[in-house]
Amino acid sequence: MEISVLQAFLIGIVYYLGINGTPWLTCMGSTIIQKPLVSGLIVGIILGDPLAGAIIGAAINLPFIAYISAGGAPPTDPGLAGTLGTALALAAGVSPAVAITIAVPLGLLGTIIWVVHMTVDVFFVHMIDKCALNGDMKKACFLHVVPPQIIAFIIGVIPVALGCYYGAGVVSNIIATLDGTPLKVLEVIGGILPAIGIAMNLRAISKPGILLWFILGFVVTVYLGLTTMPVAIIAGIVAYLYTGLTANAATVSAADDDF
Amino acid sequence: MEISVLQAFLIGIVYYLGINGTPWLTCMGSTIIQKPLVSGLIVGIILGDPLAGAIIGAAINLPFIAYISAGGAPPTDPGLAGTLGTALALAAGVSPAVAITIAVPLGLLGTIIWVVHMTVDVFFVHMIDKCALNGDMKKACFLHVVPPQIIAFIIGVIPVALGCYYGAGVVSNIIATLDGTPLKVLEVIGGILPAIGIAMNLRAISKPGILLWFILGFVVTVYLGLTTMPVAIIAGIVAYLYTGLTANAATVSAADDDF
Amino acid sequence: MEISVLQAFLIGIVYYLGINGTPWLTCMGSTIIQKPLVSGLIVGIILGDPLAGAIIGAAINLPFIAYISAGGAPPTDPGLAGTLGTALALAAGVSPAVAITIAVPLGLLGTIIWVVHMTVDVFFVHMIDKCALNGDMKKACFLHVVPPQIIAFIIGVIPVALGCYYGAGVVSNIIATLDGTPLKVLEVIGGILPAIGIAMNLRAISKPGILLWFILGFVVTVYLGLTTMPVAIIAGIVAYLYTGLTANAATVSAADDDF
Amino acid sequence: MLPQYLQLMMTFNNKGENINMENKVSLSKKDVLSAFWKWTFFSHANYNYERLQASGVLFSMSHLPKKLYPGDEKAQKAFMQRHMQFYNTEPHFGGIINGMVLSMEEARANGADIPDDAINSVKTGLMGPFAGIGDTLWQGTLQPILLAVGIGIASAGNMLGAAVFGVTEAIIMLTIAYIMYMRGYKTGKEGVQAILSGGKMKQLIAAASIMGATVLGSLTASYVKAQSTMNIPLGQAQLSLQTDILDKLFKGMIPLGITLLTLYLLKDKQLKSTTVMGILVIIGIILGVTGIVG
Amino acid sequence: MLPQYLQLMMTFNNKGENINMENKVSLSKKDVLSAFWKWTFFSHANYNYERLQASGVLFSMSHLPKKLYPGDEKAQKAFMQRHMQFYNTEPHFGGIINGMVLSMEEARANGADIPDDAINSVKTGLMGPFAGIGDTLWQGTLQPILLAVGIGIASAGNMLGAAVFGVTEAIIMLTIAYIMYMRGYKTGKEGVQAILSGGKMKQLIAAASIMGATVLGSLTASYVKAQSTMNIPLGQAQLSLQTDILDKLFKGMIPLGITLLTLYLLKDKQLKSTTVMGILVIIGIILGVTGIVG
Amino acid sequence: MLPQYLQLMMTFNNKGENINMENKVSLSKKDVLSAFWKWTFFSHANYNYERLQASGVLFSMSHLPKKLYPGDEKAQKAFMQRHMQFYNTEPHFGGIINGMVLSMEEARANGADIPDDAINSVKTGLMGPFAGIGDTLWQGTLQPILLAVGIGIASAGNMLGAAVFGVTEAIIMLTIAYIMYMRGYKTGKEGVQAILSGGKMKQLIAAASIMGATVLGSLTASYVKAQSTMNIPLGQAQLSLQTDILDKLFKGMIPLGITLLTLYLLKDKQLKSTTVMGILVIIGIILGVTGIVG
Ligand SMILES: OC[C@H]1O[C@H](O)[C@@H](O)[C@@H](O)[C@@H]1O
Ligand SMILES: OC[C@H]1O[C@H](O)[C@@H](O)[C@@H](O)[C@@H]1O
Ligand SMILES: OC[C@H]1O[C@H](O)[C@@H](O)[C@@H](O)[C@@H]1O
Repeated sequence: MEISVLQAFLIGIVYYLGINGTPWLTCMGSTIIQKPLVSGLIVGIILGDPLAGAIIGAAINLPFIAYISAGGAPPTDPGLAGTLGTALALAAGVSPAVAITIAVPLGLLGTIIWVVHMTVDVFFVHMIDKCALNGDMKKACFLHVVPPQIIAFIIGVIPVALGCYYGAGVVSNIIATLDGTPLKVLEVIGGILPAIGIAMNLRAISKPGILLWFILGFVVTVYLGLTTMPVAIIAGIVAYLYTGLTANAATVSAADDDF
Repeated sequence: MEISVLQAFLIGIVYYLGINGTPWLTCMGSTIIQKPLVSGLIVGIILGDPLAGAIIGAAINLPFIAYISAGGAPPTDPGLAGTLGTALALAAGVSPAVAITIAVPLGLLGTIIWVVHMTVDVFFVHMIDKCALNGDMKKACFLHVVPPQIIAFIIGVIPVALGCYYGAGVVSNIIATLDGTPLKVLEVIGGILPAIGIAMNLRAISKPGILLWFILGFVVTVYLGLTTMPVAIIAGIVAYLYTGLTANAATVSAADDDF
Repeated sequence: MEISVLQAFLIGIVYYLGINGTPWLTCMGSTIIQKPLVSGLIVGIILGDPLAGAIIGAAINLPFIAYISAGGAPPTDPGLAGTLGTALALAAGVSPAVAITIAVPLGLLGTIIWVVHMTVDVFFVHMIDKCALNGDMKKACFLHVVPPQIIAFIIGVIPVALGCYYGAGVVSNIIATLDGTPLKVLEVIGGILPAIGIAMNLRAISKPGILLWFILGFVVTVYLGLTTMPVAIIAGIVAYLYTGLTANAATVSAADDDF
Repeated sequence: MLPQYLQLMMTFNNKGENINMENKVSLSKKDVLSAFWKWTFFSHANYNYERLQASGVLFSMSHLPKKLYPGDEKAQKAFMQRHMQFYNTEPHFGGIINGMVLSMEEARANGADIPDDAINSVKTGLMGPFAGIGDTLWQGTLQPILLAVGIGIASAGNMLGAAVFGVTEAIIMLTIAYIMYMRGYKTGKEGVQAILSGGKMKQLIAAASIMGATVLGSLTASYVKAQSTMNIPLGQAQLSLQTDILDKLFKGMIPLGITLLTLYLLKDKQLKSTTVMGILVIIGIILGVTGIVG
Repeated sequence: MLPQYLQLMMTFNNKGENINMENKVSLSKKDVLSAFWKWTFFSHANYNYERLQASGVLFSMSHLPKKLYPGDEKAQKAFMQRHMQFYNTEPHFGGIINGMVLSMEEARANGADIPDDAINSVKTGLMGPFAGIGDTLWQGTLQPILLAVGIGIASAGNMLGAAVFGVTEAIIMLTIAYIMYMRGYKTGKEGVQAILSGGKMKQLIAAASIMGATVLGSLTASYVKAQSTMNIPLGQAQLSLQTDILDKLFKGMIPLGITLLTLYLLKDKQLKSTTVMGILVIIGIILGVTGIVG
Repeated sequence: MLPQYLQLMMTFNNKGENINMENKVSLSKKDVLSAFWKWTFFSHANYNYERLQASGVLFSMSHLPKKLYPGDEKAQKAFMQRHMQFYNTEPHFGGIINGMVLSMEEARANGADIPDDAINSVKTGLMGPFAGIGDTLWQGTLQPILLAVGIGIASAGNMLGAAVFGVTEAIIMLTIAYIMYMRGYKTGKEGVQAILSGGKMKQLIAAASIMGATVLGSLTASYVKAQSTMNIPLGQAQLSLQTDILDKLFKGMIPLGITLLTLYLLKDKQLKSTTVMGILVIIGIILGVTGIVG
């Protein structure tokens, strides 16, 4: 089977719909399309063989069944495996089992696209900051939706469309080019950028001594190997008791002033 | 060797004495008789061959040497293995090693008897609650000792006597009948009933905010995998320091009122 | 090759220099000489074959490359392996690989010497305590340096010199004699003596209630398996917050007194 | 308002101190011994899933109300209700708590200001640790050793093996039980006086309440058991309801949830505890039959 | 001086209570629904490494400033800046927080004394827990089950598999999202009034700040990642920079260090966040190229 | 009564602040250098199980008492006793503590109100962390690397291997030691002034005491060692005294018990420390010979 330019482009759009996070029902909507079970069927429809697409998509979805994206940190991306993987498998006319072996390694390219996307969007956030200073809500709304989606569209559609059109070879070339140091550096940067968000938030709730609680939360999490849930519960209780004591003293002193 | 009705009944009583928790030196006295080392000898005496009973009882006791009953949650019950097991082994005239393989599975029936016993006794507790409301101490004492022991006697003596008289077949039938869902449900109920006791106690020491400490104790125990001992030590120290701070504030305010 | 009395004595001194902790650049200086890489070369020079010494010393040093002495608790001692080991290997004319198998077991004797040394020095500390009572600084300085070093010299030089002169046989005899109960008792005593130092320090910072924090630190360390670092951080933060609350109350009461 | 309350308590306490130890009614040696023996013989007579040794505690002190509050029926009833609380400890070592409670009741009857909380907290706070200590020392240590000796003798064909085990254990454990109980009674007596005269009563009660509640939380984790063994099949793989879902949300949420529900029914909904037990039994049946728990 | 400050706050608060709930401007049902849908549709439209869902929060409430502060440009700008803070939660379950924030903004515009801190702290303190709850229940539980069903159907050659999965998940998750958001809005509304009239506002803000900061510390451990994979070769053996050196010094020192450095640059050095981002990018390049981290 | 005490301290402190920094006696550069070298050369000269580097600390400052308290014999003696406390750190990195102590002693001699507690707590609180940092960076990191290089050279038959290792390590470590010590002295100097003028001294002393005591508790767990290796044979099985019995009762009860006993003997029984050492030696012999510990 051969894939036409139009078909390749449409499959690229299916991929974009799976990673755009908008405007159809946010990450839920998009993560439905992102699943190979769904995108496989759609790719099958585009390529004229819905049933084959559904079967191959289901097969490719199997290793991604327990996929979780938490805190914006994705393990290998099922979206690419479901679109490009299904397309290449259908084109090659292979069995579902072989389709899996073709599709899974493609996940890595998905990670690259994701990292680029989340890094570029940082600029729009800063532009929205400026809008907030000027009170320009219209522009803020525009910046929130349009430019990030154009970016997502471009970096989502192009590689997938190219991959469909030129076949598996091109894809592995892209991965090979970026792989190694460039990708690693991207990941390192992606790993430390959340520090800005956290620091800005800390600055926002900053009171004398609040940093101590921050470090406490960090040390306890790291050294006792706790997850956020028990830390949040314990912190909530301790915070309530501690502020009760402070308030206690304050009430007393407030009462004093009545004399 | 054949076991007479009287002998079977007496062996049943030996079993009862091992689980009654009273009136001979509480669980200590009864757990002495409960040990196959001891009950084996007594069963031997009843069946007319004390020495054989002692030897077989000692053998059966071996796998139970590290048996601990903590918090009323018994692992398989050595009492049944020691009485019924010794009796069946003596009757069949088998070697001590074979006696062990006969006796150990019987422990499961013991667990059932224990669960029933501890569940039924709940009713007497509620009846004693009523006595407490009316100040009727005499009846409370009666209810504490007599009815629970009648129950224990019945559910203790009967199965063991029947087992002795009709042989191993009957025992496995009883286990098979109760096993599966009925036993599981009993265990589930037994697992959640202590919540009442704990909740009643919490209600008793209830002050504003005390629930927070309760949850803290729970979370810390569960997430840090601690036992009660270190939690108690840490809680004691923290409670002392915390109330010191509260008292501090209180003293200050008390002093204020002297003006 | 034969080792003369003088050579044996000099090699003993090399060993002493590696464990004396003074006066050349404290444990750093001495631990440089203590390394088989270094002491092997020096032993080689003493025995007239520096190159062979250097090569054998380097080989013997390999298994000690990750050696850490923390809190005065040494794993097997590289010093003895480097001096006596190199000497015996050179005398026997063996290959570097064989030298390692000769040298490593010697480490145990080094542990004995270390334990004796650290135990005996306790007496000098007590003598310096007396000087502190009398304000006699001169004697305190003398006691800090001279007598401990004489001891270290004696228990360091003699066994190594004897070992070099009489060969490997004597060394294993010494180990065999001390080994077993005497060594174990020394170790037990060494294990509990730091309690004095800690207790004296606790007595020094003693305030009402301070013992609770001490026990808290102990329990937390033992039960949560923490190292000193996180305990120190957490303790620092909690102490600051806790004393903030106390001070709070105090400030309030101080303010009261202004009325 | 808390400070005012505490101050009020303090004056209240002063009154207690004045009356302090006129010892209108003191327990005789025989009273104490009788309580000890009744505890040691009958602690487990009515052992049950809901309150474990509660009625054993009451039974052991059944002669006290009449003696301590002659003619005062209300106080006698209050005494009875006070000692029907959940209680569970290792009876021999934990007897020290019973001894302390005995002396606290004595002091209270003589006018000392010891609220229910104080007594409850002493019981709750200490029962867990002493259960741990006792079980370890007795069932985990002494008993295996004595059993090993006894089994050795019996296996060799000597009928004395059982006696060696039984008699030795009985003597040792009774001695320990006696010493612990009396020590508890004595400590309690001295402690109560020291505490009252020091005026630190309030803090100690508050601290004991906090410690007690925290330990109860810890005990909930050990005593209330409801683990799901359900597996959700996923193609070849399986998803465990307990470890893959519930534990990730909040470990122990079922036991804690059930305990908090029970507290809510008892305290806020003011249901009778028999009713609550009925509800729990139904919940247990549902959880067990559906296979969610078990 | 702290007490004085708190007292000052208290009088300030009293003023708030007097004005309390004249409800000059209240949000219509349509306003709330619009915020809900904009949140649910567009939370991730501009998802990024620096502030994650920040602009999604602002976008979802883009119709509020004009409505709540008609004519008051300063307040409108403040509103916009207030909601550009770092925010990240699981959007469906975490919508309860957005709902609460909506009602707090409403109350604030009506004169209630709700400082920025209070709103910030509610968001910060709750986003982590709800991310954990939501991810576990949805992606970790519901989704695998529905996927398993759908894959089963599709593998058997039935094209409906995808639809079964997709439609069921969409319905369930939208329902959950709606309930959570509305519940949050309602709770917030009631909560705010209860809190304000109780005069406990101060303590709750302080407590939420502490909880928020602690949770942020915990989140730093999960979100800021910088592990060294460098190995120092030692003859045959190897020394891992991360586990053998850094972890022994202080676990997580690189992420914590970088976060504290970032805070220092932003707060003490007053650098613009773009500048700080540039610095972090350079640090990232250096760490990545040298291979220290990665 | 605590508040009164603190207030008293506060007036006391004010006096300190007034006298503050007249700097009657200040340490010369030579004094500081001399202390540094004596510390770096002789810290381990009398290294022992009881107080480890205690006399090394005193020795390093042996020239101070006469200089700081000329003619005041009582103060000189107090100084000597003050610095015979248990001390153990990694000497090069931990020198920063010694430097801080030097400046605190200087400030104290000039009238600053720095009680023994403050100095003790600084030493106790920091020695552990710096031992950890230092051992890891030096013995765990730098040294293996340098050794690997040196061994490589020497194995190839080049005698310079030892020199390359030794000289490089000596230069690096001396540099570090110098920088740390001087940094500590400077920080201490600035810190002390800042603290005194801020009037926060009291809280800091109290906090340092608490931190110090907690860290001492933690150190007890690492330094005081008494593990039982005894096994009680039970037929075929074995019962480990340590893991099966003692650890279940209370982990680390022997070391903690011995330490508390020692404290009791020293503080409550007022025994001389030599006597206490004798007692500990006897205990050690008994534990070791019977095989209970070892
Ligand atoms: O972890 C919370 C949240 O983080 C990001 O927003 C995404 O990864 C979501 O899928 C996830 O639910
Ligand atoms: O755990 C304390 C205690 O609990 C129950 O009462 C029984 O299992 C006893 O054997 C045990 O000592
Ligand atoms: O652990 C700190 C310190 O303890 C002792 O002084 C010695 O073992 C040193 O080598 C070590 O650096």
